Amino acid sequence: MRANLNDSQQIAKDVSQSPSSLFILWREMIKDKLALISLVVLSCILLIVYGSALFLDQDKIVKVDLLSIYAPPSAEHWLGTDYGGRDILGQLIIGARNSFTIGLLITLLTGFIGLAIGLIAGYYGGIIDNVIMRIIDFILVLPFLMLVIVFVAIVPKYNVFTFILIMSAFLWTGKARLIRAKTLAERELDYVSASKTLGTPDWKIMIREILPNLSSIIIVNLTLNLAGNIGIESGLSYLGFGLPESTPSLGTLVSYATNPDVLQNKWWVWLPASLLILVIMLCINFIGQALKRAADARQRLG
Amino acid sequence: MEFLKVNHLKVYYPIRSGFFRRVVGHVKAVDDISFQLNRGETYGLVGESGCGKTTTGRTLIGLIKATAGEILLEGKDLAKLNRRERSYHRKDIQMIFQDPYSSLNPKKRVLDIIAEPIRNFEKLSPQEEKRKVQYLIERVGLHPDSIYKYPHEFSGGQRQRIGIARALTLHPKLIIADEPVSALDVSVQAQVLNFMKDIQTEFQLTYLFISHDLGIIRHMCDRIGIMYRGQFVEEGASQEIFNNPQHIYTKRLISAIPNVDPRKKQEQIKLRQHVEKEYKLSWQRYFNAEGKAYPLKRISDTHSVAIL
Amino acid sequence: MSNQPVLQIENLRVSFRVHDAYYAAVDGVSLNVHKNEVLAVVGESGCGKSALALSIMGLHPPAKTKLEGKILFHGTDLLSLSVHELNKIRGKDIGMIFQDPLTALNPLMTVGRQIEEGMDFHLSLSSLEKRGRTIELLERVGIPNPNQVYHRYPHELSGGMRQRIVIAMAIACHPSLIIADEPTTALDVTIQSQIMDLLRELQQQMNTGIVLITHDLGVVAEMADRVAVMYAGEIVEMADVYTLFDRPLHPYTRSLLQSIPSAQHPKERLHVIQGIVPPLQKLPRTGCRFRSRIGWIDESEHEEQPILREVEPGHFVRCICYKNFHFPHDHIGDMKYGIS
Amino acid sequence: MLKFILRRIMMMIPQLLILSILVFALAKAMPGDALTGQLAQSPKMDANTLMEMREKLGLNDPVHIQYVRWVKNLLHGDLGLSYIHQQPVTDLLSGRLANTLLLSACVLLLTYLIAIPLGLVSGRWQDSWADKLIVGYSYVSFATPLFIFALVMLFVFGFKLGWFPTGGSVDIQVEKGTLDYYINKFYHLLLPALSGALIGTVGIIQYLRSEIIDTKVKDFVKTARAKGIPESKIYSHHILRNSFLPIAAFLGYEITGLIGGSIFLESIYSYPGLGQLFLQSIMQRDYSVVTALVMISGLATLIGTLLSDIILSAVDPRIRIE
Repeated sequence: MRANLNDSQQIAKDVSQSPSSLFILWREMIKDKLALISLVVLSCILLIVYGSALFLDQDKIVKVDLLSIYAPPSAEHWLGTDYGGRDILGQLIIGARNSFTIGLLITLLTGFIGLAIGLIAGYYGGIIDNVIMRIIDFILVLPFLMLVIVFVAIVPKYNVFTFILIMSAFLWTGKARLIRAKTLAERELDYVSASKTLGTPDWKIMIREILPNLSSIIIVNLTLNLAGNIGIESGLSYLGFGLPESTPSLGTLVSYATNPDVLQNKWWVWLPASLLILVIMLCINFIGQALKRAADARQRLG
Repeated sequence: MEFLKVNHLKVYYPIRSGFFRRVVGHVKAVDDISFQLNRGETYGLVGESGCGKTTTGRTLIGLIKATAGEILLEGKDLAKLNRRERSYHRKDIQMIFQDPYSSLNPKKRVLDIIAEPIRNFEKLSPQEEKRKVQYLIERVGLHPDSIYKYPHEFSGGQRQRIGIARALTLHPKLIIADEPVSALDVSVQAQVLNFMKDIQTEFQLTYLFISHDLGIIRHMCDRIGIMYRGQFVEEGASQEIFNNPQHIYTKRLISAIPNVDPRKKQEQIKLRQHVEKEYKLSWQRYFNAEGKAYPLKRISDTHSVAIL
Repeated sequence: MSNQPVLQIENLRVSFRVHDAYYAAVDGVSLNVHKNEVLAVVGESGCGKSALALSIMGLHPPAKTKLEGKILFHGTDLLSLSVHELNKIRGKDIGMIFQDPLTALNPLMTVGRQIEEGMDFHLSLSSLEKRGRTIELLERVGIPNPNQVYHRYPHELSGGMRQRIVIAMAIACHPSLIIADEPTTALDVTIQSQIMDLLRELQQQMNTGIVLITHDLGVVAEMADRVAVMYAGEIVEMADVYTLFDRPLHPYTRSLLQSIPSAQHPKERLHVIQGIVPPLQKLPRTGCRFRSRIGWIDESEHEEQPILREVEPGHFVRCICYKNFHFPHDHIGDMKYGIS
Repeated sequence: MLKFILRRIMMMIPQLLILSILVFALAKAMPGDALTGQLAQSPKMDANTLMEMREKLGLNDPVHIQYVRWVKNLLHGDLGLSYIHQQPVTDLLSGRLANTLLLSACVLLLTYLIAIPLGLVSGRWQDSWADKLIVGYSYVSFATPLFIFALVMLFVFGFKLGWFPTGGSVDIQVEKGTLDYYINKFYHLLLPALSGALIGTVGIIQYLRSEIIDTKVKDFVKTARAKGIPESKIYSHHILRNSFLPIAAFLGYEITGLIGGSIFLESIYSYPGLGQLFLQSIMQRDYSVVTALVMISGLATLIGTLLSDIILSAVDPRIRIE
C-alpha cells in the first residue's frame, strides 16, 4: 500500500523537473556535442539548399544538354553532369529540397493522424480502442513497400500529393500505436480522474491534460520519423516509384547507379546524392537520439 | 432526510473466457451494498485490497459506471440525471486522491490546477479567479505566491493539500477521500489528517473516508462500514466496531493491527490465535457456501452485522 | 546475548553519486545484531534505512556507490570481500526478504526452481534432495499443497503466498542472519500479521538474528527486541524495545510516536512534525540534524558535534537537545501545516 | 497451449479475409486483365473472340463471384497466368521463391548472429568503450538507408576491390548439384545478405540493450544476487530470458522488413528473386504476378506474427493463462 521510496529514487525525485518539456529537451540536447554539431550542420545544409533553390531555375536544370553528357566535375558543372548532360549540383539542391519538404510533410501529416487516433483509442479504450487497434495491427502486417509501389503504379493522375497521401495512409499506424500506449498509461493516473470529477469535458482532458505530458515523446518520435521518411521517399524514388519524374529527388540521382558503368566509373553522378542523404539522415538521427536520451532521463527522474 | 443514500449498488465486470471470449461470469467488485451518510459526519469504508472500497468511492463520484443500484444525493438519483444535471451535481461531490504525485498534472501550474473547476463551472475574470485561488491556497497553509509554481516544487504533504484545495473550489458537500494519506510518511499523515478535520467544520463537509488502515479510520471516523469481497460484513459506530466487533472478519481485521505497546505483544498474539481458531470453527456462521457474506442484520440502532 | 554478535557495523557511510559528487545516505552508523535477536531499524522514507540494508548484502551498484567503514559478519569484513567471496556468504549465511514479493520473484521461473537456485551454489545436494528440501521449506513457511505450488509461477499465487516464497528463499540455506526490508509493507493487515507470526516462529526455531527495516511503529513494537531510530542517515536513538516505547528520549522519536493515531485516545489531535525530511543533497551535515524541525527549541540546547551517548545501560541518544525538549503548547506548527 | 495457438490461428482468419479482399480489389483496380497480355501478342484477335474469351474466363461475372473463384483457385495453389510470360504464375515463382527464401533466411540469420552478441555486450557492460562503439554503430546504421548502403557495399567490395560477384545468384558455368555449386551460390549470397543484416541489426541491438539495462535493476535480479548466485548465472538464468521477450515479439515485423529489404537488395545485386520479379512485373504491367506476390508477402507476414506470438507464449508463462 505504502510506497516507500528508496534512497536513490528519493534523489531522483528531488532533481528538479521543469514543466516545459520543449525547453528541457532543448537544454539537454545542446549539452550533447554530437547533437549540437548535427544541428549546426543540418541548419547549414537546409539554409544552403532552400536558399539557393530560390535562385535556381528548375526548368533549366532538367533541360537535356546533349553536348555535355556525363561530364566530370569542372568549373562550369561543379559536380559534373548526368546522362542527359544535366547539372548534378543543381539537381542535388532541388532534389534535397524536395526530399526534405516531402519527408517533413509526411511526418506532420502522419503525426497529426497518429496523434488524433492514438489519443482517442487510448483515452476511450473499450470497443473504440479494440476496433482501432485491430485496424492498426492489420495495416502493420501488410507488406508496406510492395503496396506503396502498387498504389504508385496504378493511381491515376499521380503527383506529389498523391504520393504523400499514399505514404501517410500506411505510416500513421506506428505513431498511433505509440500515442495510444502512452495515453493508456496516462489515463490511469489520478490527475485524469481528478479532471473528470471536476467536470472537465473529455476533449479538453485529452488536449489540455494528457497531450502536454506526451509532448517530449511526440517530439522525439517525429524527429526520428522525419529521417525515416526521407529515407523511404528517396528509396522509393531510387526504385522509380517515388516522386513523379517532373520532381527530382535525391533518390533519382542515386538510381542512375543501377547502370553498372555509372556505379563503377561515374561516381559524381550518384555519390554526392548518397552522401547528402546519409549526412541529412545522420544529423536528424543524432538530434533525435539526443532528444530521446534527454526524454528518457527525464522520465526516469520524473 | 439522509444526505447520501446508496441502495443495492452493484458494479460487475464481465469475465470472458473460452474460444469465443464469451462472458462466462462476472467479477463482482461491488456486490449489492446499501448504506447511508448523514450530513457532516465522517463515514469510514474499510477493507483489504480488492474488497471493493475504492470501486465504491469511484462509482459514487461517477468515474466508474454502476451496473445496478441507486445513488441518492439529497434525494436525487445521480444515475438517473441527464448530462447537464449530472455535471451540475458533480460540484457537490469531490474527491481526494491517494497519490499526491500522480493526482496533480506535472505540466500545469498550481494556479491552473486549482482554477480548473472554476473555469468549467464559473465565468470569472482572471483577477477574480486568481484572488479565489490565492484565498484557497492560503487556506490550505501554502504561500499565496506558490500559485505560480509547478507541483514538483512541493513535498508530498503539500501536494496533497493542493489536491484538497482543488476539491474545495466548488464548495462541495461531500468529499470522497480515497486513501488520502497512505502514500505519505507518518509525520506528514498527521499533518493532512489534522487539516482534513479542520476544514470539515469550516466548510461543513461530509466525508466518505476510504482506507485500509484501521488506526487512521478509528481516528477519523464516526461510523464505519467493513467491506469484504464486494459486500458489507459489518457496519456501526466507530466505538461499537472497535470495542464490540461481531463479525469474524472484523475481529480478524482488528486483531491483526499491530499494537504500538510492546508489552501487549503476547496478549495480541494470543488474541489473534483465538480469533483464528474461532474463524476456522465457525466459518459457516458467517459465510455461505460460496464464501460470500450474508445480508446485514441489525443488532442495535446503529450496529448491523452480516450473520445468519 | 553475551556472545559474539553475528553482525557488527562500525561507522558505516554509504554515499551515492549524484552528478559528480557523493552524498552520504547512511552517515556513520554503528550497530550490533546478536544471535536470536531482532533489531528493528525504523525511520521515514529518505532516512537511509533501506540503503543500510542493501549495503549489508552488497546490493548497491558499485559504480554509483561509495561504502566506507566496516560491516563485520562473524568477524569478517564484508566490505573487504570480492564479489566472488561475498557470493559464498550471501544467500547461505545471510538471507534477504524484500518489500514487494511480486517484483522480487522472477516471473518466468517456477517458484520451486527459484528456491532451489540458491542451494545449487551453496550446498552440494542431489537434485532429488534439493527438491525434497524445497518442498519441506514450502511446508515450513505455511504453504498448502507444496507439491503443486513447487511447479507454479509467481503470478499464479496471491501476495501473501508470494511473500512466503520469498521467505522460503531467504531461509533455504539456514542463514544465521536475515535482512528483512519492509517485509510486510506491501501486504494487507491480516496477511501482515500472518507473516509477522511466521517470521517470529522461524526465528525462534533457527536462532537467527534479524535486521528488520520498517517505517511502521506497530510492527516494531510487535517484532523487535531492540530498536534503532534513524533520521537523516544517522541513528538518533537506540534502545531495547520496552525502553524505547516507555521512555523515548530523542525529540524525533517522541514526535514520531505522537504523530500516529493512538488506540487509547482515538480522536485526539495529532502532533505534526514541522518542515520536511530534507532531500539527500541538502541534508544538514553538521550539528543536530533534527534541529530545523524543532525550531521552537533554542539553538543553544543542541550540541555542536552531537554523538550517540549511552544515557542508561543499553539506551543511546544523539545530541543533548532531548534534555529540555518539550512539544509546542499551541499548535503553531500544526496551523501552518509546515510551510517550508 | 494448444488452445492458445488455435485461438491465435482463428484470429488470423478475418485478417486473411481482409487481406485477400484488399489484394483482389487491387487486382481489379489494375488496368488490364488476363487477356490484355494475349491481345498484345496476337493483335489480330477480333472483338468478338475477345468477348467470348472473356465470357469463358468468367471475367463478365459479378465481382463477388469472381472473388470467390479467385479465392478457390488460390486455395488450390493456382495463382493465375502471367500476361507477359504466358505461363502460370506458380511456375514463374518456383525458382525465384527458393532464391528469395534463401536470401531472407541468410539475412535473418546474420542479423541475429550479429545483433544478439552486440546487444548483450552493450547492455551488460553499459557505458564501457565497447558499448559506446556498438551504440555508435547502431546510430549510424539506423540512419543509413538500405539502398545506399547496399550500393556502396557493391561499389567497394564488388567493383573496386572485386572480392565478391556483382550480380546473379550463381555463375552459369558451375554444374548444378555439385559442392562447387553450393559454395558458388553462397558466395553470391554473402554480400547482399551482409548488406541487409548490417543495416537490419539496429532495432534488435537497441531493444536488447535497453531491455537488459531495464531488467538488470529489477527487484528479482536483486533477489538473485542476494541468493549469492554468480554474476554469469544471473545473466543466463534471470536477465537474458526476460530480455529476449521483446525480440521474439519482433519476428513478425522483422518479416515485413525482409520483404521490403529483398526488393532493394535483389534490385541492386541483380539477384533473381521475388523482389526483382515484383519490380519487373510492375514495370511490365504484368499484374497477375504482382497480385500473387502481394498476396504471398501478406501471408508471410501473417505467419511471422503468428510464429512470434507462439514463441512468446512458449517463453512467457503469463501469456499462457486465459
